[in-house]
Amino acid sequence: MNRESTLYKVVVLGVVSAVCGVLLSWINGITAPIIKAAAEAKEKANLEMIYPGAEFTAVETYDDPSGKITGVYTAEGKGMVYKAHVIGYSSNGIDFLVAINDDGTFGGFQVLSQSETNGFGSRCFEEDHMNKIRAMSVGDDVPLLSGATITSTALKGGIEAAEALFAGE
Amino acid sequence: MNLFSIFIASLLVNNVILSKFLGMCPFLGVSTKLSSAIGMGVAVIFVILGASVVSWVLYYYALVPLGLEYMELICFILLIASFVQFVEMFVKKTSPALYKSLGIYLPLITTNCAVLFVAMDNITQKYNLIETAVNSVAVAGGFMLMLVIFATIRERLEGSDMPKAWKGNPIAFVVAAIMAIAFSAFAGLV
Amino acid sequence: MSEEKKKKSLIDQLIYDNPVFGLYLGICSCLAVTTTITNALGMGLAVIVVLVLSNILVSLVAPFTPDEIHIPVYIVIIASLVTIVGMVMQAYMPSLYDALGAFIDLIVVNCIILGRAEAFASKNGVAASARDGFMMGLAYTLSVFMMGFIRQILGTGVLALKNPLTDTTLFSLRLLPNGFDIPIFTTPTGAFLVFAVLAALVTFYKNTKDAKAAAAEKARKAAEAKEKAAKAAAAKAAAAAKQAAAKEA
Amino acid sequence: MKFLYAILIAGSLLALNIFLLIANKNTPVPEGCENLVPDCKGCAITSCAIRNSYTKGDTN
Repeated sequence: MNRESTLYKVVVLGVVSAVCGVLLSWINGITAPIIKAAAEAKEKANLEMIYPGAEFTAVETYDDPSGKITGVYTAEGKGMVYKAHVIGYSSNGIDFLVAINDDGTFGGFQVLSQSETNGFGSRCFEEDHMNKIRAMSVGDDVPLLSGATITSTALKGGIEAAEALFAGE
Repeated sequence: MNLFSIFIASLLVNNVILSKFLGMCPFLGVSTKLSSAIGMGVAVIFVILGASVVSWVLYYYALVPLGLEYMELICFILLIASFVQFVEMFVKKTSPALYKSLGIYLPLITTNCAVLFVAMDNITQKYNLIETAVNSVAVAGGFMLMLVIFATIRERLEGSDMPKAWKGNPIAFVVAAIMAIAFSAFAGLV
Repeated sequence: MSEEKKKKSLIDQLIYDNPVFGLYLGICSCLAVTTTITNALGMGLAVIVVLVLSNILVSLVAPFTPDEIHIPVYIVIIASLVTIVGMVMQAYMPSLYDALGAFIDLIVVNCIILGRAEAFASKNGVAASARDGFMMGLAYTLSVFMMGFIRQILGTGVLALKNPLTDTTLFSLRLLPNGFDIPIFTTPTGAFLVFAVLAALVTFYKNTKDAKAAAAEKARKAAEAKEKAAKAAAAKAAAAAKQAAAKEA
Repeated sequence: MKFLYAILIAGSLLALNIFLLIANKNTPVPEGCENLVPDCKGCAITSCAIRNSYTKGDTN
């Protein structure tokens, strides 16, 4: 079976793809659970920040026309938590959690990741502006921040999408 | 995100070369003459569009049902290589003129970082098929736009005198830095 | 190549034919992930691991693969190695994996890996390929670390190294006073500028080295020419002396 | 069990790539463009080793 015959090539091809397939599945078998566990733990830690000690169940189906909501969780007896991703000034976008209590008032507001320009966009994530949002309730308009219009309007979009979902419940 | 904002975002705001640094190899090598820049640009548009759409279909109809998401990288790189081979063969067969202006750049595209990035970015952004096509064309358009702009600048650059150490690619990076400043004006557009 | 030229000194291998600033290989990832030295070292480590393993595997597989199909086979080997490194990193170093993002997967198209596999590993033994892979990986890591070092100090004023496994800050040094950091160095513009300066420095080092080698070469050739001329003159003198003796006799 | 599908997909894509690689190498270059190398100074940079092996493959 000389080296250039097609049969030899098929054998080499078979061996290489077999080894690579088996190796990958085996390694994936080991690492996948660890990755999943770490992701869930991180998610839970974020949710705990808003409603400490509450029981969270993920809501699978929700129709969100704006496409900004990336996760919805119900906290037993407390309210709903919405995870949103919006694009502000920087293209990596902003991820945040907003919680709405059953009675319509805001239960909490937590930013997970953002890379807005510091000095301008990042002013939206300082405590005083965040507290203004936390003091809101469904229906009143979201406070904007002069000098950080792009970022605050992006946040406004995300919060309104969450309110729409809450109202739609 | 509607289609138009995806298009503008990928074309100008997060341009594949200036804000994601992808496709730097062909950007440096090809962009000394305008005609070769345009030839490379069109070839890249064609390959990125085709490869991304085929990769998207393979991912959502073969890898996800079987739960083999981790095979994504191997399948995409093999798919892109095969697609480039197929396109080169097709161009060789159908039109010599097209091959003369376009075909010779095709083998270079196999190792182009931008093609693989776009194919995988469409998956991470969870685009549907139409958005994938629009995003691919926009990214490739951005790539070609940069190539053409850079070729015109670089043709003038050849004549100018500069310290020997800066000749060739180092000065190209300085020009790219200045263009990055210019393009950062688009940030926040979308 | 003469023996001396092949056994290049360590510095030459790391700087003279530096893969990133000299041959412009693998610049996509080098520009993107070097905002902090933790990312830079993480990326460098990943490239070293993939490069060494792929060189070893390629040098093992090369004798069996027919010439026509060796590229796809090498691509599959490198892609599986990169996927494995990506999975391990995502499992055990999640914060580093998020920071590097898609650039771990882009190691596959990084010209250093395939270039080295094709040019060196397929023709040499396992040990030589592994060592060569490690050297190239080290040169890449050095270049990426240099970029990260400069960009982090200028861009944020603080030099901080985080241990990716436990995500704790190993050390954090504030070098520039608070208001004096130049944030542009964390943006693409800064990346291009720092890369341009380093590439110019490497080219300058190369030019001076070549000039010195050329000068040495010229000097050696001049010495040889002088020596030949002297020998010829001596031979002519001896012939003249022999002729004179013959005339007397 | 899942790794069977993994092997199947990887193998078929690799086979596709090899088949196209060989088929592409055997299709004749249209007349008039035999020794057409992209006129770019730094093309060796763009494609690292692949470009050289292709041209080596075409010429010999």
